[in-house]
Amino acid sequence: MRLADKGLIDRSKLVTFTFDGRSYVGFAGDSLASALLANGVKLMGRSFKYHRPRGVLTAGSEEPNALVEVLDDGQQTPNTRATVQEIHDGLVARSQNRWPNLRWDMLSINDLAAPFLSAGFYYKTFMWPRAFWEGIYEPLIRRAAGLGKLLPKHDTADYDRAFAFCDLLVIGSGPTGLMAALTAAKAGRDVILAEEDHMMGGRLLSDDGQIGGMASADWANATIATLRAMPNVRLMPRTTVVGAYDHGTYSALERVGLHVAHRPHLPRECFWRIVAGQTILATGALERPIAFRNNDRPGIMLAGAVQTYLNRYGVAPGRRVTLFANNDGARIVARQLMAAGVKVAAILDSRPVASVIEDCPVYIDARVTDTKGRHGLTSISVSHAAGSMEVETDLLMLSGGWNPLLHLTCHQNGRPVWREDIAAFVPKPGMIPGLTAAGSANGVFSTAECLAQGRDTAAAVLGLADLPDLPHAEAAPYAIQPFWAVPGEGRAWLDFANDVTVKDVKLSAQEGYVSVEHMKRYTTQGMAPDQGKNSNVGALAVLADATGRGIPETGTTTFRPPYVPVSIAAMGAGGRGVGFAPQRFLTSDQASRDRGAPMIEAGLWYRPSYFPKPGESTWREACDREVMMVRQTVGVADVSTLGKIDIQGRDAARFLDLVYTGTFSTLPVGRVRYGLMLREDGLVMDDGTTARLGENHYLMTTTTAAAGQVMRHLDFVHQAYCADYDLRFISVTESWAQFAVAGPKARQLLNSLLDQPLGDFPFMSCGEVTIEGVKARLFRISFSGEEGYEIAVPTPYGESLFRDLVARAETLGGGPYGMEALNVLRIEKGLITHAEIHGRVTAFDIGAQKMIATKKDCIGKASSTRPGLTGPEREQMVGLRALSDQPIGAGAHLFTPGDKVNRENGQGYVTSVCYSPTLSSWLGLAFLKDGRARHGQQIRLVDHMRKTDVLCEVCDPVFHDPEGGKLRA
Amino acid sequence: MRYSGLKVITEGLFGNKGWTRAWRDPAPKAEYDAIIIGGGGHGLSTAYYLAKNHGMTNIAVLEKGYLGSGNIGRNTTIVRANYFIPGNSEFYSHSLKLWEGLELELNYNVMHSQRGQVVLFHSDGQRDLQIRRANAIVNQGDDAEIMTVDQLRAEFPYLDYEQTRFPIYGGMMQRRAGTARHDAVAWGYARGADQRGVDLIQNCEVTGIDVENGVVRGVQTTRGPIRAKKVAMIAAGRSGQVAAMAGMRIPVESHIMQAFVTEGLKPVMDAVISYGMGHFYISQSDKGGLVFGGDIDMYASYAARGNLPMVEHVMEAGMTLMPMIGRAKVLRSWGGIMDMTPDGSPIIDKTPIEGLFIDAGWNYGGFKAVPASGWCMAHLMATGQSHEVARRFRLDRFRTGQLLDEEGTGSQHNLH
Amino acid sequence: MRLICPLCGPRDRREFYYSGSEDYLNRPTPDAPAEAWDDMLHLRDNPAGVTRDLWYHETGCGSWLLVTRSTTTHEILATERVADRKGAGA
Amino acid sequence: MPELIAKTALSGQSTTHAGTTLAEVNLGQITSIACFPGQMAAVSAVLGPFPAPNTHADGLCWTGPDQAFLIGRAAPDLTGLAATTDQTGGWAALRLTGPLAVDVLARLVPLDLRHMTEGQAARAPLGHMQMVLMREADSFLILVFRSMARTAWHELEEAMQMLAARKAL
Repeated sequence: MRLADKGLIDRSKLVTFTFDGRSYVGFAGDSLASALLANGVKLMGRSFKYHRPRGVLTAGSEEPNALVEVLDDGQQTPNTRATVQEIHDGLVARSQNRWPNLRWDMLSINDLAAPFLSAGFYYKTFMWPRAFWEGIYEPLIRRAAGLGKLLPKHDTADYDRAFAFCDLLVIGSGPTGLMAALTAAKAGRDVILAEEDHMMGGRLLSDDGQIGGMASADWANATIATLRAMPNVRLMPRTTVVGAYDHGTYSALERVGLHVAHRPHLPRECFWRIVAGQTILATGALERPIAFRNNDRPGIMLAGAVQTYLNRYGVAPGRRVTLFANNDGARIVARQLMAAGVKVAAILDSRPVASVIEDCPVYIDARVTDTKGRHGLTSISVSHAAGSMEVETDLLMLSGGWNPLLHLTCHQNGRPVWREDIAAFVPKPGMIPGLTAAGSANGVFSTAECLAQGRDTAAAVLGLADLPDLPHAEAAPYAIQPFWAVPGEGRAWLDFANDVTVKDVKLSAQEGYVSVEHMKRYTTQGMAPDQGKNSNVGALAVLADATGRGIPETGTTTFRPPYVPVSIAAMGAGGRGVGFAPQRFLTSDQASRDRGAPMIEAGLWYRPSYFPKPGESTWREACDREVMMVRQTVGVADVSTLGKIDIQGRDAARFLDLVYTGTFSTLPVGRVRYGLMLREDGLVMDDGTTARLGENHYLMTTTTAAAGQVMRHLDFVHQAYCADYDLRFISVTESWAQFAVAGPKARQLLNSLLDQPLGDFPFMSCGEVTIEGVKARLFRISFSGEEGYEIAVPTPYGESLFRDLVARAETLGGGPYGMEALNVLRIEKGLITHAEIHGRVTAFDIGAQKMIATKKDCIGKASSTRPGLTGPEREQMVGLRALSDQPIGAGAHLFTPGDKVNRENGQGYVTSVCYSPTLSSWLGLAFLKDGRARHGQQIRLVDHMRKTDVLCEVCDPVFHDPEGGKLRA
Repeated sequence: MRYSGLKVITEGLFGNKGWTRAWRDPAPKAEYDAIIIGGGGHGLSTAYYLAKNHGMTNIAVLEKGYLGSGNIGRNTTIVRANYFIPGNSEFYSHSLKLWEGLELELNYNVMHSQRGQVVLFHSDGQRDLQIRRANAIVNQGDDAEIMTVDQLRAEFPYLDYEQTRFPIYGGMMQRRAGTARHDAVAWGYARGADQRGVDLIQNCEVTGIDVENGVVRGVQTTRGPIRAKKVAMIAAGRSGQVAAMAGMRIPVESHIMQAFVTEGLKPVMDAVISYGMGHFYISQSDKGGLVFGGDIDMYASYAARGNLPMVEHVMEAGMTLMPMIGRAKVLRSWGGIMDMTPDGSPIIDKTPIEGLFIDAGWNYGGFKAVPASGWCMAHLMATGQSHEVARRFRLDRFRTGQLLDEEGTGSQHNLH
Repeated sequence: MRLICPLCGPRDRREFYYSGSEDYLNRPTPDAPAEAWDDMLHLRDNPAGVTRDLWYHETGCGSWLLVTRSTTTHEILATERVADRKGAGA
Repeated sequence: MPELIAKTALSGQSTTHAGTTLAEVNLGQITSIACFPGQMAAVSAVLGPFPAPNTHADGLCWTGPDQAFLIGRAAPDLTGLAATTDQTGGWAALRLTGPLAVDVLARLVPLDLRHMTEGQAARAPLGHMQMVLMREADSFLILVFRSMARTAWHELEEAMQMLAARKAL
C-alpha cells in the first residue's frame, strides 16, 4: 500500500515493469521489492529445501527470500535480490525455484516430509544399492536443489573492470561515512565514498530523525552535495565493497547499467580494485530476526526494513501491523507507522521490563509462538506476561537486535569479539591493517555517536587536527536484552534461505557436530546466498545454548569474500572470447591469410598451418607438397616467433658459458652454435642457436614456447650470480622479422635478393647483409636438414620481405611452407621441440650428454648427475619407423613384442610422428627405456585411443641425411 | 548406530530424538600404540585403515582444531584417477577403487558421484599429451576416452567453440571420475575410526615431538604429553612446522590455493570440466552451486586466503571457456594451504627417525587421494614396508633424482 | 597484495612473477656434495612467519627482488634488488 | 629488384569516442641504451642526462635498471659504454588524448595515473601486456610490443566505448 506524501521516490515518473507475467506500475526510485509491496504483492519466492512460500524479509542486499530472475536482451540473471534491483521501464522479472508457479509449487510437498529431511539426513541414506546414487537419488536431489536458472547460452553483455586509488576509502554513506568523508575531504585528502545503494545517505534516508535542525535525509543530501562539489572526492553509488585483500586493496562491485534497459556498450557491472591508504568501514548494522514456530511467512519482516519501506519508499507493507522485538529502537518503527496512519495491532516486547509509551496495545515478556497464513500472514499466536492470545495481523515486524556489519574486517581471518552489552560481535582493531570500523559497524548506534565516530576516526587514521563541527543529532541509548528463539514445538527458522531451523542446529549438537564449523557444514546454516547475514548470530546462540557454552566460546564461522555475491562476468570482465590472452600477429599474417592458410595458435602467436593449393582437399596433401618443395627446390617460412635475445658486453661469453651446457666463449665471430640450456635441477629447459655477431656481441635464439621463461632465467642468473659482469641483454624478438629460406635453391633465391651475392658462407655462419640498402642479418642454420638460411630484417619491412621471398621462391618452383611441413621436416631430421623437451627430459635422455662441457660449470650441471637422471632405466630418445602403412600417433605407448600391454610392461611413449613423404613412411620420435641400445629392434606401439597396434623399428632419430651433407652443401 | 533409510524414517517419526553422537569426545590417554598428528582427511583415513586393516585400535588422532578443519573441507571435491607417470598412476587408480565402495564401507553417504571429468585440449601438442595420458590410464586398467569436438558439442553445448581465444580441439574424458561431498568424507572416516576404538582428540595441538637417540618416543601437546612408539605426521598445510619439531627440513613449501562457489542454480552442468589453457576447472554441486578453482596464488603463505590476480585469472578463464556462467554470482571464495613438493607428487614414507612417519606434500591433489593415502600410510605404519602402489613416494627422491613430475614443470619449487 | 619495487615504487602483485625462497641465491660450488644441492633446490624451512623470497618484476622493470615478508600476515618488511645485494656478483 | 616497404603495426589508424582520441603514431628510430656497469656518467656525457627511473625527457625514456630508450634520433657511438640495440620495429606507439584518457587507462593499468605529470614514465602492464608509458603534456604515449598492437588497440577502444556509454547515461 503506497502512502501519500512519504518517501524519496519520484512520483512524477511512473515506471512499468512485469513480475511473473503481470504488469505493475511503480515510481522511479523504487526497488522491485518496494514496488511489489506497494502493489500488494507479498509472495515473492520459495525457500531452498522445503519450498516454503516466502515474502521479502529485508530491504537490502542481505535479502534471503525475495530472489528472482531478471530477464534482459535474451539473457536472464538468476538470484537477483528484489530488494536491490531498481525498477525501470521494461524490467521483466519472475520468481524462481518453483514449478509450475509461485503460488502452486509441486515441491512444496517437501514441507510435509520435513521430519525425514532434518539436518544431514542425506549422509545417512541413499546408499543402497550403490548404482542408484548417480542414476536415481542424485538427479532427484539436484533437480530439487538449486535456486534460479542459468541459461545455457553465452553471456555476451559488456562488463567493465577498473583500478582506483585514494588516501581514504569510506565504505558506507550513512551518518558515520558522510562525516568521515567530509572530515577527510575538507583536509584535502583524496577520498572515495562507496555506497551500495543508488542513493547515498544510508539509514538517514529511512530514518525520520533530525540532524542539525533539519530532517536527516535533507542533511544527508546537503552533505553529499558538498562532497560532490569537491574535486578530491569521488562518490561511488551502487558500489558494494566486497573484499578486503592485502595491503589496502579492496574489491568492489559497481552496478553500472542494471537500472536501465540494455544499451550498447554500457557495461552491466564494473569490478573495481581500489587501493586505499586508509579505509573506514561505515557499513552500519544489520537487524536480526527472532526464531519461533513458522516465523518465515510472507508478511513477516524486519522492523528496520519496514521503516525503510515506509520512509524511503512511502510504502506500508501491511494494514494491521504487529511488532515482536527485544529492544527499544524497533519500537520507533511502530510509532512511525502509527503516525503515518497505519494500524498497529500489538507491540510484543520480549523483555520482562520495558517501557509502555505507545498508543497501542503493548505486551511485555511476550513471545510469538506460532503464525498462520500460507501465502501471506493472517494471524499470530502470542503468549505474554498476562496470558496468551491470537492476533490478526498481515505484517509482523521482527527485531532481535542489530549486528554490526563487520564482514570485511574478517576477510583476513581475523575474529570479532563479543560485546555482551549490545549482544553482538564487534570488530577488533587491526583485523585488517589500515581498516577501521566506525559507527554502527563498530557497535555504536545513536546518530550522534555515529557522526562523532565518523569524524574522529577519519581524523585519527589520517592524522588530522582541523575538524568540522558536529551537527546536533539524536543520542538515544540502545537498550537490548538478548532473545534468540521462542522455545516450543514445530520448526523455527534461523536460516531462511537454506531452511535451517532451531531443531537442525540442536540435532547437529546432539550428534556431536559441536564446533561451529561442524554445525555450519552439517546443517548448511550460513551457506545460502545471504551467507548467514540474517542467521549466523542466532544460530550460534542456539548452538551455544545446546552445548552449554557461551557465545564467545562457541565463536563464529569465518566471513570470506565476497561480501555480496559477484557475477563471474564482472570479475572476469574482458576475458571472454579472445580477450583471455593477447593475440600476437606476425608481419606475414595478412600475406598468409591472403593465400588461404589456416592460422593456428602457437603460444600467443598465430602461425600458418599450411598453404593450400587448388586441387588439394586435405591438409596432408598440402603438407606433403610443401615438404617435398623444401627438399627439392626452396621453401620460405616465417620464424619470427622464436625468441631473440641480444647479449652484449665484455663478459657476454662468460655468461653464455654459465647458462649453456656448451662453451660459447670459443665460438668465432661470424659463427653460430647450437646451445642446450638446463634448469638448475638438471633437466632440459630449452634449446636454440646462438650467433656471435661481434667480439662482445651475441644473439641468442630460444624456442617460441620458452622465450619468456628463458628471459626470466637469464635475468635471474645475471642479477643473482653475476651482477658485476660487464653484460647487458635485451629481447629483440619483436625488432626483427625473420624468415627461413630452405632447400637446394635457397642460395639462388637469396642471391637474387641481396645487394651483394653471398660469398663463402658455410653452415653455421652469420653475417650482416643488405637488401635494397636495408640492413639485414643472415644466419646459415637449418631446422629442416636442407641447406638453410634465416634472414632477418627490421620488423617494419617484414611483410614486404615475406611477400617478396615467396614470389621469388615460386619462380624457382618453391613457395611458402607452414607449421605442418616444418614439423615433418624437423622430425625427418630428428630435431627436437618442446614435444620432446617436455620438462621431464635430461640431456642424457636426448643423447646430448656430451654437450655438457666437462671443463666448466653451468646451470644444472651438478643436478644432472643425480643417479635417477641417468642410466638404462631412463627412457632415451629414439627414432621409430613404422613397419606397415598404418598411421601411428603421438601419445602411443611402447611395448616389447609379446609382452602383455599394461603399465608394468610399459617401455616408453611416442612424442612426435609424421608421415614422411621423403621416406614414404610413417616416422616417429619416441622415448624408450635403454633406447639407444635397442636400435634395430622391433617395438610394439599401442594406442588405445586411436585403436592402433603396430610394430615399428627402433632407429637413430636422424632419418634424413644422417651425415649432414645437405646442410653443408 | 547404523545409518539407513529406514532409520531416517523411524527417527523422523519420533522427532529425531534417537540420533547419537557420530564420534566420542575422549580425553587423551597417557600412551598409545600409535599417534597420528592431524585430524584431516588423510589422518582420519589412516586411523580408519590402521584399525580396520591392521587391527591397530589403541591409537589416537590429535587435531589442533576441529576434525576436518584443513583442506578436506576446502577443496573443489574432484575425484579422478587420470595420472600418467608410473608411481602416480597405480596409486590414484587404487584410490578410485576405494572411492567406489566408500559409502558402503563407511555406512556414511559421502555422495561420491561418478559424473565424469573432461580435460579439454587446445592444440595438436596438447592432444598428443592427453592421448599419452589416456593410454597410460588404460594401461593401468582405468577408463579414459578421447572426445572429438562434435562429441563435446553434444554433451557440453554451452562451451564457447567459436569465439574463445584458444579453440577447443577435443577432450580427454574419464567417466569414472567425479566429485564427492568433502566434509562427509572426513566425518565418515572419523565415525568409522571411532567405532573401531580410535580416540579422536580435537582441540589438542601437538607442540613437540619427543625423539631420543634417533627413536621417536611420543609427543607433547596442549593437553599434556602422550607416549607412543609410532608417530605419523599427517598435517598437510603445516607439514613443515610439524617436521621441524622433529628437527627435519623437508621438501615442502606452503602455498595458497583459492576456490570459489556460486549461489545455487538449477542443474546446468553435469560433468567436471577442466580447461587446458588456463587454470580453471568446474563442476556443479548437488546443492546447485558451481564449484570451481584455479592455480595456487604463487607465493609461500600460511594465511589461508588469497589475492585478486588469481581470482581474476580464474574468472577470465571461465568466461573464455563457458561464457554462460557470466551471470552466476560467486558466493564465497576461500584459500587452502597446499603442501607443495618440488615435483608435485606426494610423500608417504618413513623418516630418518625410527618410528616417525610422514604423509605430506599433497600439492593440489590431496582430496582424491584420501582413501589410498590412508590405506598406504596405514600399511607402512603397521608393516614397516611401503605399500606397492605408494613405493615411489619417497622422502629422499629429490636428492636421488627419482622424480615424479606429472606436469613437467620441474623439480624445483619455483617452477610450479 | 602489493610489493614495493625499489625502482618503480608500490606495485600490484600481478606485475610480479614469484620464484620462491631465497635459498636459490646460495648456489653451491660445482663440486659441492649432493646434500648441498638438495638443500638449495628442495629442502625448505618454509617458516610460518618471516621469510625471504624472490620475486621478479616481470611486467615492470625486470628486476629480481629479495622480499622480506610474513607468510602469516603477508606484511612486507623489506625489499631489495637482488643485483644490489652485497656480494651479488661474487 | 625487391621493394622493401616499412609499415607500422596499425597503419597509423585513429579513433575518437566522447572527445577522446586514440591514434597510432610513428616515433621514428628507437634505440635501447643499456649502460655497462659504472658507465652511466660517461653515457650521459655523450647523450645528455640519463633519465632517472620513471621519467622521460628530451627523447630519452627510462625503461629499466641502467636502461633507457632513445626515441626519435639516431644513437651515437657508445661502444664500450653501453649496449645499444635497435628497437624501432619492436614497438607500436599509441597516443591517447582527451578527457577520458585517465579513466580509459584506469581500466587496464594498475597505477594511479591521475597524478602522473608530464615527464613521468612507467614500466607497467597494459592488461596482460608489457608496456612503456610516458606522460606528455596533453596525452599519454603507450608503447606495446608490435605483435600485440591489435590487442592493445582493441582493449583500449573497448574501454573508450564503455566509458562513452557510461557518460551518456
